[in-house]
Formats: sequence, C-alpha cells, structure tokens
Amino acid sequence: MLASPDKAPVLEMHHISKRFDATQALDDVSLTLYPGEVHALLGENGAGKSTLIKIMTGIHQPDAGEIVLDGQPVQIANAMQAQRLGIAAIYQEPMIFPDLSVAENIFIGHAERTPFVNWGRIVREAEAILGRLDVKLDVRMPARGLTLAAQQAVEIAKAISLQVRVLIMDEPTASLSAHEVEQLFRLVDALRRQGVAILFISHRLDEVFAIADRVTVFRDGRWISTRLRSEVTPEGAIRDMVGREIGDFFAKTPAAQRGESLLSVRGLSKRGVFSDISFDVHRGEVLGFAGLVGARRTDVGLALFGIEPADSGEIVFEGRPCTIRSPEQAMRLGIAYVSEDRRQLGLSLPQSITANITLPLLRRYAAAFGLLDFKAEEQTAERYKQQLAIRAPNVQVEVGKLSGGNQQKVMLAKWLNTAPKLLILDEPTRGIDVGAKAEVHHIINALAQQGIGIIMISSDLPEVLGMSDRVLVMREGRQMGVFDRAQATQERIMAAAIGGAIPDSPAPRADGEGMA
Amino acid sequence: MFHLPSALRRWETLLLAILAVVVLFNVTRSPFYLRIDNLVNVFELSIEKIIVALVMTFIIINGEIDLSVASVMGLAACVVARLHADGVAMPLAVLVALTVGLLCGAFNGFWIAYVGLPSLAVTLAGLIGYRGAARILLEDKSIGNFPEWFNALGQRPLVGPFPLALIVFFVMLIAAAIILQRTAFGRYVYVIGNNKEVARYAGIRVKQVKMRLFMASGLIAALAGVLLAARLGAVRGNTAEGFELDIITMVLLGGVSIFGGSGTLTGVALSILIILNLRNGMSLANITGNTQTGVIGALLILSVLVPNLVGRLRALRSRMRPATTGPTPQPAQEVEIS
Amino acid sequence: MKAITRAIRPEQLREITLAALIVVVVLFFSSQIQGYFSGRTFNRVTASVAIIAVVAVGQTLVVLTRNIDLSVGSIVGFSAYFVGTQLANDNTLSPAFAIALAIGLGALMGAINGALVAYGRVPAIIVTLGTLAIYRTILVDMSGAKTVVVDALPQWLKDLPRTNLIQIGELDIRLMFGLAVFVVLVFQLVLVYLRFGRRLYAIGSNPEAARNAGLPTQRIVFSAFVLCGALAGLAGFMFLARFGTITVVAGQGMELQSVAAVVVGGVNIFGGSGSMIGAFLGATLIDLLEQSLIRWLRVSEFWRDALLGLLILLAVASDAVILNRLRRIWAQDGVSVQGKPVE
Amino acid sequence: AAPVAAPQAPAAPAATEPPAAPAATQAPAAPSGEVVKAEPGKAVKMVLLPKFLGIAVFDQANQGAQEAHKELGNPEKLEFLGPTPENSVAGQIEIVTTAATQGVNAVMLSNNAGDQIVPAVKKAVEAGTKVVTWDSPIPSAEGESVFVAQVDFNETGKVMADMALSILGADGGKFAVLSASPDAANQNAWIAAMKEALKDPKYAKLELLDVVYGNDQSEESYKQALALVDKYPDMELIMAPTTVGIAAAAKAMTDEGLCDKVKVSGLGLPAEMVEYTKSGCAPEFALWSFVDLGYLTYYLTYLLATNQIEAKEGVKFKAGRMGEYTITKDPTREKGLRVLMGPFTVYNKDNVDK
Ligand SMILES: Nc1ncnc2c1ncn2[C@@H]1O[C@H](COP(=O)(O)OP(=O)(O)OP(=O)(O)O)[C@@H](O)[C@H]1O
Ligand SMILES: Nc1ncnc2c1ncn2[C@@H]1O[C@H](COP(=O)(O)OP(=O)(O)OP(=O)(O)O)[C@@H](O)[C@H]1O
Ligand SMILES: [Mg+2]
Ligand SMILES: [Mg+2]
Repeated sequence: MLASPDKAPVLEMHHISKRFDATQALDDVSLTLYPGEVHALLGENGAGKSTLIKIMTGIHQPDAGEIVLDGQPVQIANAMQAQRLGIAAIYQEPMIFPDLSVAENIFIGHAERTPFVNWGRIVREAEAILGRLDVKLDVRMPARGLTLAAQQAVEIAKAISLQVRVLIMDEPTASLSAHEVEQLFRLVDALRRQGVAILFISHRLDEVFAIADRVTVFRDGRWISTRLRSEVTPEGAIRDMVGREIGDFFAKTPAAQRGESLLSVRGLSKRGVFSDISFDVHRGEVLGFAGLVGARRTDVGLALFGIEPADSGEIVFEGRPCTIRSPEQAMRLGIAYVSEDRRQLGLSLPQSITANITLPLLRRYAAAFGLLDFKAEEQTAERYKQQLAIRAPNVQVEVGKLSGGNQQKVMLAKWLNTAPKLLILDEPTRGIDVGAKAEVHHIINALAQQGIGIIMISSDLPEVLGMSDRVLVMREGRQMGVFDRAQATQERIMAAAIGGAIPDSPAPRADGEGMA
Repeated sequence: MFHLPSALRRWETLLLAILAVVVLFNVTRSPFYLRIDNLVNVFELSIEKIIVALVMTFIIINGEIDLSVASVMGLAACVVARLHADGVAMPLAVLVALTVGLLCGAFNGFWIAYVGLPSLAVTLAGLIGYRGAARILLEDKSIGNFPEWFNALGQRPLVGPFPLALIVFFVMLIAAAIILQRTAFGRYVYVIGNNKEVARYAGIRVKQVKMRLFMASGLIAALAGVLLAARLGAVRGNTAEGFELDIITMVLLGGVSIFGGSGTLTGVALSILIILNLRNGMSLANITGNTQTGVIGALLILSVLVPNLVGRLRALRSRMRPATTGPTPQPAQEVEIS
Repeated sequence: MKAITRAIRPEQLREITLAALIVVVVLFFSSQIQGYFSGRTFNRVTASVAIIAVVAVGQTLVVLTRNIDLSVGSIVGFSAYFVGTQLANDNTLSPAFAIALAIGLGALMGAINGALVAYGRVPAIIVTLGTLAIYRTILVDMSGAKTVVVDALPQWLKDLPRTNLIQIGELDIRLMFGLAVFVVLVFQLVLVYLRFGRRLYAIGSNPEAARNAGLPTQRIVFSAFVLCGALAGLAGFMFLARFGTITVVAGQGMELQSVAAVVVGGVNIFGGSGSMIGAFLGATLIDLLEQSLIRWLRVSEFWRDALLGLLILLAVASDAVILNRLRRIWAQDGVSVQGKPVE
Repeated sequence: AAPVAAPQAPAAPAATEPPAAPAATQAPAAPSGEVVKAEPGKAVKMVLLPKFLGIAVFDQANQGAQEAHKELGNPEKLEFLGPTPENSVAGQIEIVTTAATQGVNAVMLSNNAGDQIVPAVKKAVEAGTKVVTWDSPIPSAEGESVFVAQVDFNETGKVMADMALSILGADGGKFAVLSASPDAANQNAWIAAMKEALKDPKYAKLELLDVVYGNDQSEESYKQALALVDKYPDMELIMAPTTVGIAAAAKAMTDEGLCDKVKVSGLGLPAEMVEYTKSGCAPEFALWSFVDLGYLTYYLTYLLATNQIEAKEGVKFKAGRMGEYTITKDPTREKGLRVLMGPFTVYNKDNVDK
C-alpha cells in the first residue's frame, strides 16, 4: 500500500464485496484508515461509497471480506456495536427524530451510565456544539420541519458529540453553504489533531482538496486508487472516477437575450418567515438564490409553488397578477419546484423510477377508459435514464434502492418531464457527482436557451456564481440584494449573506432591483 | 407493466400455498366441502364483509383506516327497514340508505381530509355514532317482512347457483383491481399512502383523493348493509356489529401494510379465500366459537412470522458460507491442516 | 408573550386544552342535570376511569413506539379470570401474591406479543389481532364456561373497591383511583426523565433513524409490550376487585376503549408524541361524557351512542384546532428567536 | 309453522341403523291425546346451539342435554357448538347453515339473531333438518318446529312484578329495569309482559321509571346501575332480568353502600347471588333450571327428529325424569308452538345456597 503516517491503522477493510439483488455494489474493495488523517473517498453516483460506510457501521453485512479494528478482526452486527467500537457516521441522508427536540436528537444515542436524562446538560451541550458549528437553532424546538441543511447540522453535531475514533462523513456538506462548511472544516481539523480518523465523502472536489490527507477513488464498486493529496490533481481524480476526461464545469452560456418578464414578485411576505421579497425572473434567465443555511430561500420557493402560500405581496406571472395557493394551481400556471429534500418530499421511495417520473403528469398517460399506458410511461422513463445517466438495472427498480445521486436525478427528471415555464430548483445538484453535475448544468443552460425562466436555490456558491445571470442574496428572511453576474463575486455574496459590509465590486453598479 | 415490489409477489405466493393447504385439508376432512351449495355458502355467509374489504384495501393502502364501516352497514340496513316499516317503497328506501351511507362517508372524509384529524379517531367516533343512529331508528325492535323480491336478492340464486351479492362482489373485485393497478387514481392511492407530502409536492389533490375514498367506503358499506338486510330478511339495531375487525383482518392478511403504501388486491382476494375456506372447513369439522378465531389469529401471526424466520435463517447461512470458503486466509490454513 | 412561547412548547399545552374541554363538559352538564355538580359525579367517574386509565398507560407506551396492542382486553380478562379462580380456590392467598400474579401473567402475555413484534418482526397490529383471539380462546377453553363468583372471593378483595385512600368532604379518593393516578404519574415521569422513556419517542418518531443511531430498538419495543401487558394484568386485577363476577367475556372491548382514550388524549397513533397525562385525560373525558349522557334525562337510551360519537369527534377536532392555532403563534414568534445566537 | 312431512325421513339414521326397521316407517307420529314415550337407541345427529359459548347457563343446558342423550342411547355424538359472544348473530347463522350441509338431523337453538336467523333456518328445514328452539325463540316462529319455553313469558312478567311488590312492600315505589341488550328477544318479551302485568290494579303503586341496557357486560351493567341511582334519586329497586345484569347491579349497590336504599331483583343464578341475597341487597330473585331445560329440549327434539311425534298442537310426550309435556300454541307468538317447562324457582335467603 501507500506511504502512510507512522501510526498503526485504526480500521482496515479487506476485500469487501456486497451485492444487492442484481447490483454488485462493492467488488473486492479495501480501505485503510489511520488515526489523525482525513481520508477522502471519491466516486461517481452509485460507485458504492455509501454501501461501504453502511458496512462499517453495521447497517449492512458484507457478503465477503473482513473488517479489522486495531489489528483485531471484528464483526459489526449493528449500529449499536459500531458505536461501542468507536465508529460513528453522518449518513448521506440525514435521519432525524422529528418529534424530539434538536438537543435530544443530538444526545439520544449516547450510551450513558445513569438511566436518567439530564435536561439542563443536554441543552447546554447541544447549544455549545451547534455554536461551534456556528449554526443558530433553538435546541429546545422539536426537529420537525427543520430544513435539510439544519438537519444536516444536527447530524454533524450528533456525530461529533460522540467520542469516536473513526468518524465517517457521507456528503456532510451537500446542503451547507460556504460559511457553514468553513466552520465544519475547523471542527474536522480539531478532531484530526486529536487523532480521530475521518473518512470524508463529497462530490465537491474543492472541499476534498481543502481538507483531505489522502484520497481514494472507487468506480463501479471497485477500488481504483489511493493517493496522497499532494499526488492528486482534480483532473486526475475525475479521470479515475469517470474513466475519461471531462470538460469544463459551470459552462454558463450567458442569457442569449433577456426575454420579457416571466415572473415578477413584489413585497412578498410571510409572517415570521420572510418579508418584503421583490424580484423578477425573465424568460431564459437563471436567477440564483444565495444565502446561509436557514436564510429562508426554501420558504420563498415553497411560497411560489403554493405549498406554504405567502401572506401578502404581489405575484405577476406572464403579465397576469395571481395568487398561488396550492401546488396544483402553480403547476397549472407552468411552475415546477424541485425540492431539496428528495427522501421526504421529492420521491415515493418504494415505487419504481417510472412511477416517480410520471407522477406529476400521470393523467397525461391515461389512454382509453382512463387506463394508464404503461408503455408510454416506460418510454419516458427510459429517455430520462439515458439523458441523465441514471444508474439502475432498469426503470422498474424501486427508487429507494438507488444511490443518493441517482435518486436526485430521478427527481430532476420528474419535473423536467412537466415541461414547465418556470423551474424552481432547490439545491438541484445536491449529492450528484461531477459528471452528472455538468450534465445537469448543461440541461439548465439548454432550458434557459429555450426561454424557460429558472430560479436556482443553491448553497454551492461556485455553482450559483457559475450558472446565474443574476444572484439574489437572502439573510434571515430578508432580501440583501440582487447582484448582476458581472458584480457577483464570492466575497460580495458572502458578505451580504452574513450581513457584513459588502466590498466594492470591480464595476460598482448595483442592480436596479435589490438593495432596498 | 406496473411492477410489484418483489417482496409482495413472494407474499402472494405464500398465500396461494396456504390456500392450497387449507383446501386440501377441507377436501380430505369433509365429504360435504366440495358440494356446490357448500361452496356457495363459503362466500355467501360473509359476502357483505368481503365486499367492504375491497374498499378497505384502498383505504389502508392510502395510509388510513375506516373503523366505522360495520356501523354504516348497520345504519343503512336500519334505514331500509325503518322506511319500509313506514310504508316507503322499497327501491326508494334502498336509494335513501345508499345516500345515507354516502353522507356518512363524506362526513368521515371531511374531518380526515380537510380538517386533518387522524382517521382512527374520526372513524372510531363514527363506529360509536353511526351505530347509535341505527339504534335511534329501530330502538329495541326487529323489522322484517320485506317484499319477496327484495329477500330473494339476498337469498335466492340469481345466475346459476350464485346470488346477487356474489355477482356484485366479483364485478367489484375486477373493477377495484383495475382502478388500483391501472389508473392514475390507483397510483395516487399508493403514493399518498407512501408519503402524503411527496404527493402534495407533485400537485396531487391529496384531500380530494382521501375524500373520495371515504365516500366510496361509506357508499359501499351501505350497499353491503342493504345486501345483508336482504340476505337476513330482518334488521335489528345491532346488525353487522363487530364486522370491522374481520374486514380489517382480511385486508391485513392480504399483505397490505397498516402504515400504507403497499399491498395488492390479489393478495387481499387470496386472503379472503383463505379465511373463508378455513372458517368453513373448521365449521364442517365442528370447530366453532373462540377456537375458530384463535386458529385464524394464529394463522395470521404465523403467516408473517415463518417467512421472516426462514428469510433470516437463510441470510444467516449465506453469511456463514463466504466466511468459511471465502478468500480470507484462516480457512485456507484450516484446509492445509486437515 | 415571547417569554411564554420560549418557555413552553404547544405540545405541552395539549394537556391543558384537554383539561379545559373536561371543564366545559362539566359546566355544560351541570346546567342540564340536577345535582350533577357534586362529589358523587366525581366519585363515579374516578371509580370507573381507574381501570381503563391503567390500560391506557400501557397502550400509550406501545403506541409511542409506533405499534399498537389490541390484545389488552383479552389480557385484562385472562388475568382477572385466572387470579379470580386462584383466589376463589384458596381464600388465604395474600393480596401481594394476587397482584404479583396478575402483573406477572400480564407481563408474560405482553412478552409473547413483544417477542413476536420486536424479534419476529411481525407487525404489531397483526400480532395483537391474533393474540386478541388466542388469549381469549385459551381463557374460554380453560374456564369450561365457569364463572368466578363474588361469594367465593376473599373479603379483602370485596372491600377493595370501596376502600378510600382519603376523603375530602364529599370527594372520595378511592384506593383504586389512587393506584391509577400513581401509575399515570410514575409513567409520565418515566417518559420525561428516563432515557428509556425518551427512546420510546425516538423509535416511534423514526424507527430507521433509531436503528442507525445505535439504539437497542428491539429490546425497547419488547420492553414496551411487556410493560403494557403487565399493566393490563394489573388492570385485570382491578377489574376482578371491582366487578367480582368474572365471566369469560370480561374485558372484551377494552382494546378499542384504550385506543380511544389514547387517541382522544392526543397521543399520535403513528408514534413519537403524546403523554401519559394526555391519555389519562382522554380516558377521563370519554368516561365523563358517557356517564353524563347516561344521566341526561333529555336524551333517551337510544340517542346516547349517537351523541357520544359526535362528542368524541368534537373533542378531538377542537383539540386539534386549538393546538394548530397555538402552533401558528409559536411559529410566528419563532422568527424572532432565529438570528440571535441562542445563549 | 313449518309443515314437515313424516315420510321425508333423513337418510342417515336409516343407513346407520341396526337391522330393525327405521323408526320413520315403523312408528308413525302418534295421534294426539296419547302420551308418546321415546323409543331409545335411534341414531340422530343433533347439535345444541347456545347463544354463545363461555357462559355458565348454557353449559348447564348442555349438561342436561348430554344426560338425556345418554339416557336415550343415541349412537351419534351430540355436538355442543356455539359462536363467540361478539360474533353471535353471524356465528349462529353459520352454524345452522353448516349443520344443514352436513346433514345434521336436528338443531336445538337458543336464538340470539331474532328473525335474521329465519332464512338460514328455512334452508336447513328444506334440507331435512329439524330446528327446535329453547331459551330464546324465533320471534316469527318461521322454520322453527317448537319452542321449549323455560317459563311462560307472560308469567315471567308477572313474577317480576310480584317480586317488585314483595320487595317494595304494599305501599309500592319506583323501580327501573336493567336489561341485557336492546336486541335480546326474550328479555324484550319479558319486559313487555311485565309492563302488561303492571296494568293490573294490584300493582298500581309500582312505578316503572326507565329501561336501560347493560349489554350483558359486567362493566356496562355496573355503570348503568349506578347511573340509574344518580338519575332517579327516589328509585328503590333495580329489576334486572339477566344474570349478568343482576349480579353487576348488586355489586354496584354493595360497593357504593346503597343497599339500604336501593334493592336489586330479577333473574339470577343462585351461585352468583348468594352473597347479596344474604346481605339483603338482593332479597329475592328468580330463575329456572337450565339443566332441565337442556334435558327437556333434547327429549322433544329426539322425538321429533326420529318422527316419533309430530310438531302439532296437542301432542303429548314423556320427557324421561321430568314427566309429561304437551305441545301447545304459544300465546306470546302468533304462529308459534311451544312446550312449557316451568316452573320458576324464586330464591331468597332461605333457599339460595341449597
Ligand atoms: N438497499 C439497496 N438495495 C438494492 N440496491 C442498493 C441498495 N443500496 C444501494 N444499492 C445499489 O448499490 C449501488 C451502490 O450504492 P451506494 O449508495 O453505495 O452509492 P454511492 O457511491 O454512495 O453513490 P452516491 O454518490 O450517489 O451517494 C447502487 O447501484 C445502488 O443502486
Ligand atoms: N432558530 C431556528 N429554530 C428552529 N428552526 C429553525 C431555526 N432557524 C431556521 N429554522 C428552520 O430552518 C428553516 C429555514 O428556512 P429555509 O428553509 O427557507 O432556509 P434556506 O435558506 O432554504 O435554508 P437551507 O439552506 O437550510 O435550506 C425554517 O423553515 C425553519 O424550520
Ligand atoms: Mg451515497
Ligand atoms: Mg433550503
């Protein structure tokens, strides 16, 4: 193997294989973790990363192979045992307890000696941990209704509150913005110095290169390479992951020409949630929404889609004033909303890819006597499977059995299929790999070219900057400004999002609408 | 094709096997079992329950429950009887009874779909309340003496040896299977049962679907109640009391998850066949009363437990195998030693 | 206002809404029924709610974990009958032994349910629908249709239902009611202050997350069923003491009664939220309605059930509506909390 | 009444019978007036069907029937089959239907399904099964051969009124009835008969306040009894014509220390009532012997099923140890025939524990 830190490895995975029905998720892979290292694991969607992790924490049992902890072979039968062995994980899909308070969510799994709950301590410590992450949450509120990012923060707090030797993070940053990511990395760094071994999975390569000591790449369930960070380049890593070269990302073709206004929002407010939001989306334009976790961007999206209608304000769509009170009504207007939370809100997990993709338009697939035309449905699903490179044996597979990224693609397909006039994307590339991300960006561009208006809510700042014609920045439910592409720099947007002074832009020409 | 999750398909195979055993047992144990009148009886004695079980399947797949069905059956029967006793023409009485059923369903549906109350609470109140309404109508009386043609509907064969209710059941079974598996509405029922929010985010009118289901449930329960009145030829305040548990049992044994989102009508149809034939077989073997319900209870548990245990055993064994023959070094050494 | 909204959560107000509903019901019937507002009404309701309250506590434990126990009625009947027979055969058996026997028997039946649900992975509704019938069948077969008669029971048991714990003016606090309240309070404390209690909520709230978080979910669910069975066994003993004449149908229908109490008491039937106090108040509300309607001269015997159904529905609905309003107020206040770092 | 032709004898006994010629052809139904003594040893399949299983009185009836079964040396088995209490109506219908399918010769039914049992009973009769009711008849009498009445239903009403008078004293008082379920045919008939009896000036001082239902459940009956006390402060007696109700009411009065004010009476099992009769809470109540009822029912049914007698008014027969009985018109049901067992035993502290 590779040159390694002088210490003995904590955890070794030898020749692990795992098969689900038709899918060989892992095929004879090996991985070694040393104390005090951050080990990044890269791979395309469905490469088997999450599966490996679930084997490490006892959720899945390997078909073959061996796990060695401190030189001793171990069987990890369940999560409880993994925790006792000092292994904890932040899973790709946050799994919170909606009825428990945030504080309890963090401490419920802790094994303690007394059978009693010390409420005062739990609240204090939860606040302290979230404080270190710089996440502001009322830890006594039930976790129900937290946005995905907030859930992710809770998951992170839960994992680091455990005194562990091996900490696994499966895409912890997927819905965090740059600010929270910075805080998280500070914590990771502290843990690394304490000698914790950290396995870090992300599709954001810049993050990987910022934090990892070593990088392992999987492809199609097989081990491809393990290298020191100094020996890897982003291009090299991508080549390992994909098996070929990939061109540029964020290839924004500037809006051909700004069409007429498609959606015009003035003074949109919802009591206790957001207030006084005003912006325009033109045909063929991509309007980015930036902000920190909890900036209420999602809530604006939900209001426009009629899930949680706003209390006051004007919405003009295609020149006609309208109130949107239900998703169904929004869909009739030609609005589509791709939720950030695919598992809870976006997909019917036990059903097939086909059933999920055709769901919003199902009535269109009804033929004679209202009977569904299964063939037509399947054709649609096949088309998107090809176009978005959804990795699945066939389109009848249950969506719940797909890898996270592939689920995200199915959800995108579901809404693309409705051929909307206005597409609201909430964290559209959450958890999808570089290749697919490029593909999604390509699709967004193409849709814009066709004259579709797009609102893109994203915590991935480079993505927002790269894709948007203009960027609206929100903070705590208020609109901090709208920046033209030319003026939107990372520093200025971050400053607006955090609420600091906005540095001068190279061409100090504020956009007409924002900055109220 | 709309594919079933593989676990479910396995479930139906199991049910089929159980059914085969039950039938085989009956055939060998009783010379009367295969007689055509007995086979008709197998269905006829529970026909109203199994009609309602079809709608209940939809409701449970949708993630809800309707405990009030038996009370609605009773109420509809009482409405028919009361009106008949008061001199109203029978067809009109039946129409009114069906309307009452529809209204009961709409009432349940309103609180569940639009106010958002848990269906268990609402229909539990309905279970008590609609039964109460039936009691108000008949008090301590028993009303019968229906016109001959009406009684004949329930008691005399209509086509071949089959009475009307049995024909209604088969027509409804086919219709229900088509609606559930082949129409958009059926797909919505599943999606909402899986995750109501996902359905709402996809623009499905969740409230409307739920409302329709409960209205259908009320209507069909009322129809079943009327058929029951025709079969029994007399109605009392407690007609159909306690049927809800039998109906729900049939649906659950059919593999429908109580949490919603999964299950098929094939499964429910098989489970109906199992329960009815088992009942009949036991009756023919002079096993009645609590023992009968006890055996069905045990079957209910075993039919889930045994496949679970077998599955776990198999999983355990397949995990052992690679450990002894896999590429890990220890077993190789063992081979050398031996 | 904000001070209030920060200090308590709307869910914690649920009990207060229920209590308010009870007050409304009492006030209404006071205006309708002569001599209603008296110690006697209190005594009637407390004496009759005691048994179902104990069953509802057990049911709540199970429901919190997203399960259900429909066999409680059969367990109540079984333990009442079995303990009754033992006491009738041997009048010298000690009270402690009788109670322990009832609880132990209940726990055993609960353990069977729990093992099938937690370790056999059979859905709770299927298991307990089955054991509902099976326990009753065993009872019927065992009994040979004999009835436990009051005459054969020891004197201490016959005296039990009329024993007062304390008497405040007209109000009798009966020993059995005291026992029920004690059980409710103990388990309320368990739910709030014991890790076991919190874990019940966690499992019901998100079973998959509970497994991933390394909680011993199987053991906890199993324990919930054992406790539920044990409490049903205790209720069986109380049933025996109160009714004396025990036939094989004893306790029948208690499964639905306890589920009704739990649901009206605001325990989420899909697990994760609710409280013992709530379930207790739910049981009380239903019993109060029932008894008041029986005494209300204006409604005939035959109107009672129809009204009872309607009133239960209204109780659940007004509870839900009030709670929703509260939640909205909280949500709107919540925004001011946000932004500022919390301490 | 159902016209049952004599020669239409069931095949089963003929086939299983010893060389002696089948009963049907050998002994045509006796002419009325002559007391028929049962000829033993004939094979007839019979089912005793109670309202439901698990209740003492029905088991006592079964004892009596088994006793008669042994006496008569019927080589077939006497089946005691019943539904569960919560599924009584559907269960009874199912058992009657299945019995007909199996070619059972006679069903002895304590009907709990009212007239809803009629279609099933008629089908059974068509298939050659005799249906005799006991304890609780088929209200319309359709399909039923004869009803074996434990006591005269009108007399039950009078007995209850008498007990009320004897407990409340000559100056009378107010009382209420705690019945089983609103659907119980026999209870309803008794209550109706009692109301009728109360019209007699002898009972002028008795006032019936209310009829409530405890559904034969201890819990509910107990609650209802107490509610009656609260509802009618000047009520002095609860009359419960059901064994479950009377015991629950007596227990409730005892527990609440109300025995001095409110007495309990009705129909009860001595074993369940000893305590309360001795304490003076339930000074008087009545019942008949269910063992005898089962015994008598068996004799009658055996005779009918073997065609030794016909179900006709005026037919006389001897029922073993119980002596002679006559089939008469049922005064409480227009088309019905009955055999009256009687009499009541009224229990008080002198005879309750014997
Ligand atoms: N429970 C399951 N049942 C069947 N197939 C599964 C299951 N879980 C995962 N798979 C399959 O195993 C393969 C590997 O999935 P895994 O989740 O490990 O991918 P991943 O590398 O984490 O991808 P992503 O980056 O999209 O999260 C996928 O093809 C997936 O469809
Ligand atoms: N202090 C808090 N306490 C509890 N919940 C909070 C708090 N702050 C925010 N939340 C939750 O987080 C959500 C933040 O709003 P919203 O989802 O619109 O923001 P967002 O900018 O999309 O954030 P995200 O990046 O998290 O998706 C709210 O719906 C709320 O439920
Ligand atoms: Mg993954
Ligand atoms: Mg968001």
